[in-house]
Parts: sequence; C-alpha cells; structure tokens
Amino acid sequence: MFHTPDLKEHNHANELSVVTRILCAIAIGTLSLSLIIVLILTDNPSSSLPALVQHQLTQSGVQNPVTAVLLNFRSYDTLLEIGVLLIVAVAMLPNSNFNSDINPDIPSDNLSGGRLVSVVTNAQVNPTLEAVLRWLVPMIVVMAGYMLWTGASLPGGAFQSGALLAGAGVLVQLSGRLQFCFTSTIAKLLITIGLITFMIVAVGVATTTGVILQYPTELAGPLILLIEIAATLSIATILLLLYNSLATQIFEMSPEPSAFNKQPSAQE
Amino acid sequence: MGFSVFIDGCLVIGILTLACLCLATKTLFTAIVLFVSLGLLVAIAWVRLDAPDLAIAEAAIGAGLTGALLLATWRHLNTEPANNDADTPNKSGDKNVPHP
Amino acid sequence: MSQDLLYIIASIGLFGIGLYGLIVAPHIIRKILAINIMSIGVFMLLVASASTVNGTPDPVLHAMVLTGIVVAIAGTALALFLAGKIHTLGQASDKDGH
Amino acid sequence: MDSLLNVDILLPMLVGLPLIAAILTTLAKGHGLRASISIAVALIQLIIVVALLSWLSNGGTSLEAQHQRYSLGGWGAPLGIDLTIDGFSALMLALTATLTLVLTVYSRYYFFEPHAQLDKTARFWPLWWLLIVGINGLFLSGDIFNIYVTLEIIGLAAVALVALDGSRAALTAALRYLLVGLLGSLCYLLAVALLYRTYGTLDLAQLSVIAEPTAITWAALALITTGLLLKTALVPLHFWLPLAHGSAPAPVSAILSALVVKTSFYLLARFWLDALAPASTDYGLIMLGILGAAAIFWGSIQALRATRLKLMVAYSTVAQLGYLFLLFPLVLSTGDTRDAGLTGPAVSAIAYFIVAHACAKAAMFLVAGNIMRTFGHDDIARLHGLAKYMPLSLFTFAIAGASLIGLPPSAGFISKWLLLNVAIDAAQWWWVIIILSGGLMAAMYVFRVLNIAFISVDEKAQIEPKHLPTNKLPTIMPLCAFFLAMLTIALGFNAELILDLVTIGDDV
Repeated sequence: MFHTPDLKEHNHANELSVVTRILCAIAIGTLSLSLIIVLILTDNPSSSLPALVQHQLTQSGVQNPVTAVLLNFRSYDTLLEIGVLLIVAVAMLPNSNFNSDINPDIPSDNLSGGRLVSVVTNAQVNPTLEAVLRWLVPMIVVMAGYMLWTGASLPGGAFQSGALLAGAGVLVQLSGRLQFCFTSTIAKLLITIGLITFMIVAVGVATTTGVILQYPTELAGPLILLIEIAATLSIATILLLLYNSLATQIFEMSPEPSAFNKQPSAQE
Repeated sequence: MGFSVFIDGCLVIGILTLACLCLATKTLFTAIVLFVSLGLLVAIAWVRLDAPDLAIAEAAIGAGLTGALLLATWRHLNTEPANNDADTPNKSGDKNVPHP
Repeated sequence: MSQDLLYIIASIGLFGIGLYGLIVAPHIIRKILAINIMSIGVFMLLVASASTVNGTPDPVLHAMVLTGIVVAIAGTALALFLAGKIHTLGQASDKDGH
Repeated sequence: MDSLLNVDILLPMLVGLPLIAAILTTLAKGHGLRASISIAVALIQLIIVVALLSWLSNGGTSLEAQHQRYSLGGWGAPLGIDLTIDGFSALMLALTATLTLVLTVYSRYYFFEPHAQLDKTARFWPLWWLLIVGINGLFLSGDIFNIYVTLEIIGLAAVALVALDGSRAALTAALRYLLVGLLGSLCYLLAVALLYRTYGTLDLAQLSVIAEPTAITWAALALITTGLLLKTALVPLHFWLPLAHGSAPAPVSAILSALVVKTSFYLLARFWLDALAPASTDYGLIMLGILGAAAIFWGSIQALRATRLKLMVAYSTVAQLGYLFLLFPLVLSTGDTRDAGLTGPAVSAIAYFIVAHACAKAAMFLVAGNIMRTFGHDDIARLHGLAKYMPLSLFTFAIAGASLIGLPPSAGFISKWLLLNVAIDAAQWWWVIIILSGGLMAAMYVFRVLNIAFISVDEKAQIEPKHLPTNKLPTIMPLCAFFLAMLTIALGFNAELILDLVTIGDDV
C-alpha cells in the first residue's frame, strides 16, 4: 500500500516480510471479527423507506421500484454517476482525438475517416468466431433493447442494457472484422448524450413543476424512458471506450507508427 | 428452509474461497479468471437475495467487462516496451506471454 | 443461522480479505482485484440488509449497489489505464517517493 | 411549487452549471473556445454564490430553516435527495467559486502552448469542471450516499488531473492517489451501509436527530474517519500527498491543496460534530487533535528537508492540515453545545483558517508553477537570483509565506490569533505551544527559500546564464498569484466578513 505498485509479475522485491503480513492479517482479522459481532448483535430495525417507495411508486411513472429509485426518487445520484463515467472517458479518450485542434481542415483521423465503426478489410478473422458472432451480437443487441424497454416494470434498465451493448462491442472488436474509433465527433457526442439529455430534462421539467428533476406525473414514464435511452447509449459507448483504450495501449509501445494499423486480433 | 440455507452456505463458502484463491494464486492470469468466476458466483448470490437487477448488472459489468479490462491490461503489461533494450528480464520461463 | 446472517459474515469477510490483499500484494493488478473484492463485500452487506425486510426487498439499497457497481468499474478502468501508461513509458528511471 | 424564480434554485445551479461547462468543454473544439466558456461559467458561478450569500445573510432571519434546503425532484428526504446549506458550507462554496475563477483564468494561460500538448489542454477543461461539480456537490449535499458519489467524482477527477502531466512520476503518483482514494471511498461506503442498516435513513439532518451512541455507530464513525483521513492525508496517512500534489500541473496542485483535501476534512467535521455527534467521544476528539499536532511537526520537518519547491509547498500542506484537526479537541470545552451543528468559536476559527490557507497555498503553487515555467525546474538550491528575474512572483511568495507563518496583517495571523484565543478559553494551553512552534517552523522553511532567492546574481554569475529565463510569462499569470496573495491581506483586514458568514447557521 505504501509502496509504488509493481507492474512486473513474479517480482518479489517489494513483498512485505512474513512478520508484517502476519501482523496485518491478525489486525484485519480482529477488526473484521469485531465488526461481524457488532453487526450480529445489533438488531436491524426495518426502515420505513421501502414502504415509502412502494407508496409513491404510482407517482414515479415506472413499476420497477429499483428503476423508480434510480431515475426518479434519487435521480440526482444517477446524474452524478454518469458524470463519474464521463471523467474516466475523458481521461482515457485516445490522444488523436484532439489532433483536429491543430488543423481543423484535416480530418481528425485518417484510420477511419472520422467514423465510429469501420470495417477492416484485410482482417484475419477466425471463421468459427465470426459465425458465432453473427448470431450472438444481434441477439445481444435485441436483448439490450428489450431490457431497456422492460426496465420500467421488470428487472433491467439503462446500466444493464448499456453493459450488454458494450459487451457486444467488445466481442465484435475481438473478432477483428470491425474496428471502433473514438476519435470522431460522433463518439464525443455519444459519450455526452446521456448527460445532455438528463440535464435538459432536469431543467426542462422545472419550467412546469418549478423544481429541478421533478417530472410532471403524467409525463414521468416517457421522460424516464427518454433519459434511459440516452444514458444507455452513453454508458455503452463509454464502457466500450474503456475497453478499447486498454486493448490498444499495447500498440502504443511499438516503435513503428504503422503498427497502429495492425488489427487487434482475437486472443490466441 | 434447511435446503435453502445449505445452498446459501455453499455459495458463501465458494465466494470466500474464490476470493482467497484469487489473491493467493501464483499467476495473474489465474487470478483474473478466478475473479471473473467470483463475479458470476456473486451474481447467483444476488439472485438468491432477491436482487435480479443487480444479478444482471454484476454478471455484465462486474464479471464480464471488468474481466475484459483486466485481461487487456494483463496482456499489455506482459509485453515488454519496445524502446527498453536494457536489462529486460528473461522471459523464456514464462508461459503466459501471448504476444512475444 | 438465517440467510442474511450468512451473507453479512461473507460481506465483512470479503472486505477483510480484500483489504489484506490490497496491503500485502505487490502487483498492481492484484491490488486492483483486491479493491474489487472489497467493493463486492460492501455491496453484499447492502444487498443482505435489503433482503431482511419480509416481502419486497429495499429498492433504495439495490439502487445504491447498482450505482456502486458502475463507480467501481470506472475506478478499475482508470487504475488499469494508468498502470498501462506507466508500463508504456518503460521501466527507466524508477523513482519512488518513500 | 411556487415559482422557478425562487432564490433557492441557486443551490442546484451550483452543481448544474459546472456540469454544463464540463459537457460544453468536452464538445468544444479549440483551446480558446474552451477557455472562454470556462471563464464565463466561472464568473457566473461567482455571481451565483454572491447572490446566495447575500440571500443567506440578509434573509436568513426571516426564512424558515427548511428554506435552506432544496429537495431535488420534489420528493424530500428521506425518499429523495436534499441539497442543504449552512454558514460553514456557504463559506466553502464562496471559497470554491473565488478560487475557481482565479485558477481558471490562470489555467487559460498556463495551458496555452500553441502546437504543443494540445491533448493535455483538451482533457484539462472537462476534468477541471467535473472536479468543481464534485466539490460543490459535496458541500451542498445533505445525503450520505450522495456524498459518496461526490467523493468518487472528486477522487477520480483529481487523479485524472494529476496524471495529465504524463511523466512517469506523475502517473505513479496518480496511481497511488487513486488506490488510496478508492480505499477511502470504500471505507466510507461501508459506513454508509452500516448507518442505513441501523437508522433507515440517508439524510444527514435526520441522522443527527436519531443517531445514538451505540457500538454500530462507533464502528461507522471509525470507518468514516479512517476513509476520510486517508483522503485528507493526515499524518500518518499522508504518504501519497506530497508526490501527487508535487507532480500535478500548477493550477491542479493549487486546487488540490486549497480545496480537495479540505472537502474530506469538511465531511469529517460534519460527521464528528454534527451528524454523528452523539457517538463522538472525547477520547476520539483528542486523538484527532494529537494526530493534527503530529502532522504539524512532521510536515514542517519534511518541508524543511525538501529539495524541490513544489514538494516543499506540498509538505507544507501536510503541516497546515494538522492545524485543522485542532478543531476537534478545541470544541470540547469551549462551551459549544456539541449537537448544535458546525457553529461556535472553534469552528469559526477553523473556517477562517481554511480560507486563509487556501488562498495562501494556491498562491504559492501558482508561483511555483510560474518559476517552473520560466526556469524549467524548481530546485530550491538553484533558485539564486530569482529576486531579479521574477520580483512579483517572489513578492507573492513572501506574502503568502507570511500568511502561512501567521505574521500580521495577513489572514493567517488572524486565523492563528483566533485559534490561540479558543485554545486559551478552553484552558488547553498545550495547543498554544504547538500552534506557535508550527508558525516558527513555517517561518524557517519560507525564509529558506527567500534567502536563496535573494542571493545576488553576481556571486553565482558563472552558473546563472544556463538558467536564464527562457520563456516570457504572460503577465496575467504572476498577477493571478499576486491577487490570491493580496486576498490573504485583504481578508486579514476584513475578518468580520467571514466570521459573520460562519455564524449564519446560529439561531438569531
């Protein structure tokens, strides 16, 4: 904890001594045990909050209580949470994203011509994997859409379907046929669309109800769905961007710049 | 009642064992694989605890995507920097290097 | 031994195991795994507390865990990214503060 | 329901406005446009805060207490999330808005390097504004889980900003900072789980009414304290701070030292003295004070030994953070009613101290940034002749240093004077010794730098040409630092302004 973390496997230089480890284990064990005992001894008075949620559920515009809490009762948390994702997305956007600042006339990216998805022509694709993906990816996408749609009443919602979409994207990238490029303007738009929609709705509803984030009861359902769709797009894009940034870091080390063109092939 | 407690007990023991193994195994690759299986077990635990929303999220984000991120970084860290010619450690004994 | 008791013990156990791993394990990926195990422990306490109420579980706690899961992957991704960038820069001039 | 033009809409605006700025700066192209948006937003933010303050200080008596809350979504606690404001948090918001404006103007020039490091500057602005979202959100939040989310925003944005530099040292410092931050947040989240499980509410105000001194509350308080001490970097948990603050870009170091570490201190004070006050024991309060005293000594000694200017200023932050923790033992016997929230003479003194330190420390980091920009290094031993090349920066450094030491007429003097008064009133004379010797040690490390800087160039003429200033700084950069330093003097003459503000929460 107190040292710089190692990056090399099987490096024993920074390992703590056995005595320190045992002391550490004893200390943590004692603390954990006492916390467990305290937790067991304390009776757990039932909160009035679940009843309150159930009571107000009809006002919330959705039937799934978790979605109601996430996007209506405590929607401010969710708004800030998408902000957390934006932080990581900005920190991990590929460098070339900002090259257009130098000369706006040159398209920001010559790999994909500024498009989010491009087809790799000379890719070495595992035929079995591709055949599986041809079935799997559309199914995942349909399922994500279904989950988003039914998130109002059944388990599911923006985060789950966003994660599923991102998972489909990871599979597609692994197959090597398609390549994602987050250097385009459209990628930036997709990253922020969740926050933009959320903010517009938050302020927009205030003009009729007078309170930020207070949806008019009759419009609550559609507005929540609108926010969820936009949030799903953003979450899926950002999660895929996170994977993409980590998976392409390996190419930044290659001496020749053309190596970037090499396709991240599926793991052997 | 007794049977459901038995299932929960097995699940809890499995989760704790996987957590310990995940931090104790020799190779990082095994640790990451164990972590992903831990995530899947936890997703089952969420189902047992009446939280299907969380089970989906845990399986997709906690196990799936986190696992993909970890594997991608692990692959990267196992590749020696090209510009680093001096005293690169001998990698011949390491079987887990996918990108020579 | 009821259901939630079992999961409470597991949750604190996971938190402890993760904390030990975070302090003791030298490699960055293992530290990150340890932090994730700790967060699973906290989530488990939250979910276990939710299900103790007879009938429907507490949705507020489930929403909190969902938020927590997303925040956890964000932190994990940033940590992995920084580790990867340090590795890209090469092992030269290893400088330690303390 | 009454109208949108109600004045309490200013509370959510303080979070929404930086968020809009973050979105716009993500989408905007070109450094100039991003910087212009940022300066405009920073100005509006300051205006909002001034309006809020005048509302609080004028109308605070006529308005009911519930009007100092804003229920987002209209649900109200415990179902929804409330934004709350009291004197202490209002002061912190004002400080944030002021520093944001000055540092935004400074950053506009600091990051302006044509055809170089554009990637860095383009990332800076969105992260900067998201950091402000987190800081404002934390000071306004009245909900313990929402505070967790704001803590994560602050933590991740701060880490990303530290990593902006891209050097190996900065990235390593950022990675350690991230691990520490995540550990701290997880401890906090575990405490939130314990509290919600026991009390069934997430609202701070409700918690302060129903909290009882039971074992589970103590456990929660211990976890919160551990987590937040890690984030506040109190000795002995300070190990990550010097490198993180020392290797970040200058405006980032400034806001990290001036505000970010104070956010977790603010939360500590909030939980110990307000929300979980019934569970806070005398023993725990005194323990925190002792750790604070240790921090003053350890930080000062390390600052004296530091070889780089930025590292010295960072260690000085470790030392100055120690003073803040003297709050905890000092509330013990000043006659404050312990459950009255964040009010009383000790709290006023500490609030004043936070403002004084924030301005002085931000000024110092900006000066260090200017020196680094001009000379290309910040080795203290090689700063000979600084007085000749950068007189304004050195003057700024001297004023800010005087405030750190506690020389009159600076704000630092007033804050230490107030602290000493409280300590004497509380009959805890031993803190007096610590406060005074801390000031003495601050004098030693500040004068060490000034001493070297004033050595005439002639004596070192042979080594000087190599280090001749190469880059001409835009005049606005030293002026920003100078403005902050003058602010400490101005606040020294107008102490009532701040002290009145903190007492807003008192029943009039």
